[in-house]
Amino acid sequence: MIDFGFAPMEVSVHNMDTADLSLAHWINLHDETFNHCIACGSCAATCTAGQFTNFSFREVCHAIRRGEIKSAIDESEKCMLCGKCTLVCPRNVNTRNIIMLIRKANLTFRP
Amino acid sequence: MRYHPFTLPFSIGLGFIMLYIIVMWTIWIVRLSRREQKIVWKRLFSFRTISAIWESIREGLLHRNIFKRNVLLGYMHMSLAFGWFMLIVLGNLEARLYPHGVINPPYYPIFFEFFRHDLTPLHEYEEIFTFLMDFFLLMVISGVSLAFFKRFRSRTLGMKRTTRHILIDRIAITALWFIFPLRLFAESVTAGLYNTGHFFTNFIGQWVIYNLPLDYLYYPAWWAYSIALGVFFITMPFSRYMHIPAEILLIFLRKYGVKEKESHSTFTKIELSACSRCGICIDACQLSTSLNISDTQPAYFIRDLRYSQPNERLRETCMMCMRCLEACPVGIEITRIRENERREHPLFSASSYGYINGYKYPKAKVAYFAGCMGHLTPSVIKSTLALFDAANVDYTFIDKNGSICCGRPLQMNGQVEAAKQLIDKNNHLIGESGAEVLVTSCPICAREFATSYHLAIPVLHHSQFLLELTQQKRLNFNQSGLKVTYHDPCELSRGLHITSEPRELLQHAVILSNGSKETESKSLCCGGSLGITNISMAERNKIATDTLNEIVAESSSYLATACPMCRKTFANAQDKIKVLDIAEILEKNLNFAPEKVSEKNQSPIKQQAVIS
Amino acid sequence: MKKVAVIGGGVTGLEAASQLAQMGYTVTVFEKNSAAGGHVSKWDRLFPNRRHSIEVVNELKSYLNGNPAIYLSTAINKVTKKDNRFQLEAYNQVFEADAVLIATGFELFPAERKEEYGYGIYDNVITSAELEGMFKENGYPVKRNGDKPKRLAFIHCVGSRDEKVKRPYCSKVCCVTAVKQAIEVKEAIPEAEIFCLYMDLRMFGPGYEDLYKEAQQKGINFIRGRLSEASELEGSRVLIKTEDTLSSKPLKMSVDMVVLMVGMSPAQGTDELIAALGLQPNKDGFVEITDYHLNPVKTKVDGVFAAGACTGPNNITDSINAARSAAVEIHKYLNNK
Amino acid sequence: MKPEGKKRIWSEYQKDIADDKFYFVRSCIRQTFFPGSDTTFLKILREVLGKDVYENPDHTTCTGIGYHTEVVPFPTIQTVVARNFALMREKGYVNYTPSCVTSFGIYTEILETWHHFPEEKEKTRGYLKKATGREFEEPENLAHTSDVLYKFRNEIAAKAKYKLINKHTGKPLKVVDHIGCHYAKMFPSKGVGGAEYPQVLAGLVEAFGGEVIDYPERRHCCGFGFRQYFVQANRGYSISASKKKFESMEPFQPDFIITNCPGCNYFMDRWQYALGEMEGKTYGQNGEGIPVLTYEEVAGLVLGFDPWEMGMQMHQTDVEPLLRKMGVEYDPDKKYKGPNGEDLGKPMSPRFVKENA
Repeated sequence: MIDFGFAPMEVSVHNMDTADLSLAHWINLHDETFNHCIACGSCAATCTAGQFTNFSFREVCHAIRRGEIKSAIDESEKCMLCGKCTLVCPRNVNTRNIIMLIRKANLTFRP
Repeated sequence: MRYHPFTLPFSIGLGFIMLYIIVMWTIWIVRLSRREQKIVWKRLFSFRTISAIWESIREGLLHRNIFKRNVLLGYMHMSLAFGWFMLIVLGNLEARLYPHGVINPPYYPIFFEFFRHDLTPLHEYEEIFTFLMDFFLLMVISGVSLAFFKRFRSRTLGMKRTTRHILIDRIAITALWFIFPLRLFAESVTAGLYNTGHFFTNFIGQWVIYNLPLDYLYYPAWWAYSIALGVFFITMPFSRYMHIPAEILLIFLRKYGVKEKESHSTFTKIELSACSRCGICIDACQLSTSLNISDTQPAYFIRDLRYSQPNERLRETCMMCMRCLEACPVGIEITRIRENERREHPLFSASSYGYINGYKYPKAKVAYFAGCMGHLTPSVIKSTLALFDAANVDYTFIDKNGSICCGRPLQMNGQVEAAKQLIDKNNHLIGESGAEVLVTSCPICAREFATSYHLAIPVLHHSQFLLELTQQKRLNFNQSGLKVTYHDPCELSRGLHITSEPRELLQHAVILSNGSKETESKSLCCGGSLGITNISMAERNKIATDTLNEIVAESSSYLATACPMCRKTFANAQDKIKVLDIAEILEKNLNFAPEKVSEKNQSPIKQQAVIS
Repeated sequence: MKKVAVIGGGVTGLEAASQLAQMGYTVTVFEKNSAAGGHVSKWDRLFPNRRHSIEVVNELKSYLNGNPAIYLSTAINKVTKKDNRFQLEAYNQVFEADAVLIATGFELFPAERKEEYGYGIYDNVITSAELEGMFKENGYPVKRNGDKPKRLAFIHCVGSRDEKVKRPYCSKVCCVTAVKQAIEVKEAIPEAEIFCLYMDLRMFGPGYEDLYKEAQQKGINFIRGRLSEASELEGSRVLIKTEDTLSSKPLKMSVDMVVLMVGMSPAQGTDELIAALGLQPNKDGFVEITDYHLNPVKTKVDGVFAAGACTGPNNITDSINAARSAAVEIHKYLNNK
Repeated sequence: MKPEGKKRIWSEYQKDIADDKFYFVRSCIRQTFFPGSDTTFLKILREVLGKDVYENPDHTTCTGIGYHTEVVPFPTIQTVVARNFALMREKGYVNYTPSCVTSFGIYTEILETWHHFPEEKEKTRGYLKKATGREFEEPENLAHTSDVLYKFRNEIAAKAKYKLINKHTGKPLKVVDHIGCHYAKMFPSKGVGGAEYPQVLAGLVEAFGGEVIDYPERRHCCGFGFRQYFVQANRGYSISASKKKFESMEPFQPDFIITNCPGCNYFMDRWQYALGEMEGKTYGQNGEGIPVLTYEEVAGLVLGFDPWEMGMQMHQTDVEPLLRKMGVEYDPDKKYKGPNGEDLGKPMSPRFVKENA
């Protein structure tokens, strides 16, 4: 191969035809509130961990819905499990349970 | 005659169970840690032993704790345990009144009625003994009847739900239930033939003699009785009835100071065996009473843990509110065991929270820590700080710009390695702040600070601190005359045993009125629990409203609580009653004494808090 | 007996006519199509409770018992006012009335104007109205080749909130319609994967938000982003591209069918109709109302009233309310004259 | 696909194209890379169609590349464009016919600007007068050279020697039409068929018997964004864009690509080689590349022109597979021979994209 000093970039697009949604389905199977999210961001705004880092529960869930399993699982570890998000979520998404499910997925789903 | 082959099933069973108990006790004791063994030896010849004996009698035979819960239920347990015990003791004594003398084979007193009819007593108290034997047999039979009745109408005995037993328990319980009716029958048949009984057995014997062919039933009756005993003994080690020997050992070890550690130990094995699956924990559990989740309570969790591994659902479906712990007649450290079991399943790594490294708390004298949940109830923070101001406390709101979680939620969910990172960081930062006392309005944090941190300074819940200020006359309140129900948060009441301070404090401003007995150490959980993740918000709300319906006295204007999470959970669940934190109620009724105000005006330097 | 002319025989026109007739006026409804009922009669079921629209239409039609009378296939070309009397011209006929209610409703946005979406070009790009037709006919959507689609995308805001096609306004009903239709497709074809591409979900009415949550529970996926372009793939599948704005990343996927949630556009001809009276459309092209708060059916011209979707996007409830409001206002006007 | 839908759209985007007296303006880069195409255009118009095409040696670049890379300011480019217009009028022509799509976009943009902001035109008038002493008038007709061939597509087809049909299978050749971004994306009404479903090349292909394939990324840029390609650090973006197109068209197995833009032609041709060398990946059939032709080359082939005379050996992606499919009579030995038979030297072969397989 010739090195021309440049190369095609990684494709930065969600391709829903190839996205691995197995984790999303698995979580939904165990907690249907996963689907109830309206992406309002209350969880991320109130997040104790979010004061110190860019952790966002909403983004983690979103990444799972787009098949970005590895980054979502890695990111989920920043959660302190404090439960503020559960108390503020307007759609009663069982946020802590979903974090626990994602952490459990770390043992089984991690690609 | 001193022998008959029908005694064999009993003798084999007894031999087996005695051997088993000796072996198990030895194994357990040998496997205790060196330190535990040391304290046991050290304390063996002390008052603790006497105390343990008394407790064994009190709880093992008389079942005082269960009596306290429900008289009929207590009687049922007592009649079986104490009644049987008395039958054994009296039987032994009685047998010694007869010519064969002091040394008897073990089966002899048990089947004494069989052997007795051709003997002449040596003693004038024979009449009393036969009476007592009949009396206690009647007692046991009444207990068995109640136990049988309980299977169908448990509510009469104060139990909404009873344990659903596994096969081995069903076999053992059936054997147990058969022992006494069979004994009664065998003794009655004998009494019918030989008039050896007293009011009970003779009475039945007379009835039997006219109705049944006694000669044919005589030996089969004794055989059946012996077999029932044998079956019971053989099944005992593998069934719930292992709790009988295990509980005795447990009581002694506990008295000597052995307890659960941060992971499962030999002591855990003893505790697991000491659970009789009586099912009292099921009714104590609000998951059962409010949500109909009645298969994850300690009776089942401990059972599965004893035999193998509880599944994930069993392990996780618990609010960790400790009501079962409070209710358990055996005093098994259920919540601790469950937490330890959760620890076996770490989900977070030990390097999750690198991002908090740069964070700092400001310098402080009296450090006020609102905690995560506290930040969701700013009115609690505002009122607390207003009270501090009124009392001229030189405080610093150390997590004003954000808390690092205390680690309790992670810990409750078994994520101990992860929690440790937060604990270490907070511990260091609080130490660095130079605080002399740490006050928090969150019982969750308070419990964690008090039990998992190694802080060199006192940790106070704000109710304790405010009470102290009030006692020092640095705070004055107007009595509003309003009636208020106080709700004990789990972590505060059962976790830290703080129940009187909030009440004493509140009474300065309001009149307390409780609508329920489920208070203080028995208080009901709000449902907001951080110890559970797998119930929905609707289910949490159901628990919250059930709790409010139970505890709020009709005359109450407010529900007072002392935990930001309880406050939020109750407030989110309903609109009927306003929920306020203690601090909020107190601030409303704050009375600035005139001299206080002038003092404040004169001296801008705040007084230093004096906390013992 | 005073006469009222109602132009338009959709829900608004029929309801207003019925109310006015009950008040004792002689009412005539002019409907340019060959049947009354307007757009609603082409719909299968209605949000939020998925009632069959035929029930609503039949009930409204049942009021037509001589008074009100209806002229079908009668398009009014011009209305003129002379001494407080109105003359309505249709073909060669002239009708007279003491008051006129404009209830000409709306037209569906012509989806082919969003060229990049490929409506009318790609086999399996259809409009929400066509999907309703499929529900009516089969109970489920069908691809052009007759198969059931297994993966569908609903595209919100087609011809709404889009200055490029001169529809800067929100059509109000498309969000909830999309959600309703998505649920219906999911029920008809349980294995179907359904995606809604939305900008905002404007679930303003009673039961609408519940419908949205029901859709979420049924596993319908919501992606926030406007369709940028669609392309046809082999097998007449459609590749759609959007930005997943919640993650600030482009997103693409292929689907079997694209449903364009076409918005409400001003009905053609209404401008010309009202021009002779000196009325102008508002900036969005709908009939201008003088007081949107206190008198939302009154126009600049005395005796001319406008109600329903000719004044702007409306749902059925709004239209019925406006129709009744118009009846009251017309009554007041005719009594004070 | 519903053809009637496309036809409806096409009917909405038809433009006026002059039918004679063309003032021809060259493309900066194409006359370097594919000089034969310009020659072919002139040959077709003059010799085959008998049209009057004037080419003024004094005309200059439009400075479009400089403008788009923000090197040339707007007043400057307006003045340069005005000069070119002035040169045309001086020679008595009114139909401006640039062969570059970027230039076509520039001219369109400037004419639109002058239409909406007449003061800009007046200022430009002043600049041009000051700089060159010239006066200018706007052209009466502005058409890209591909527009012109589109207009005469049926006349050309009538004189065709070959059709865009696979000689071996008898089926129409599958053709990817790629339209330069600046042709109609900025002003859809100025392109034949508009921006979404351009007809300009599709019309040619269909007239010549081929079949246009509609692949998902057909609207995507070829990758020659000036700011991307001209800065080496950004070239990854450039080649990524091309790769995206090739990946999208690959499943349709196109026989060749036709473009109307000098840059696109160059990039889609050369990047196939570069991608082959970088990743070992080829997009055509049998490990070959997909030949990338200009519209003049396609018209020329159809008319029976000699491919080597049209300079088709200048393509880095070999065109011979296409020639064989079409059944074009050509002499492979003359591929690298000059007009007088002199040896031009054979370039090195690419390692991955197969040649002449």
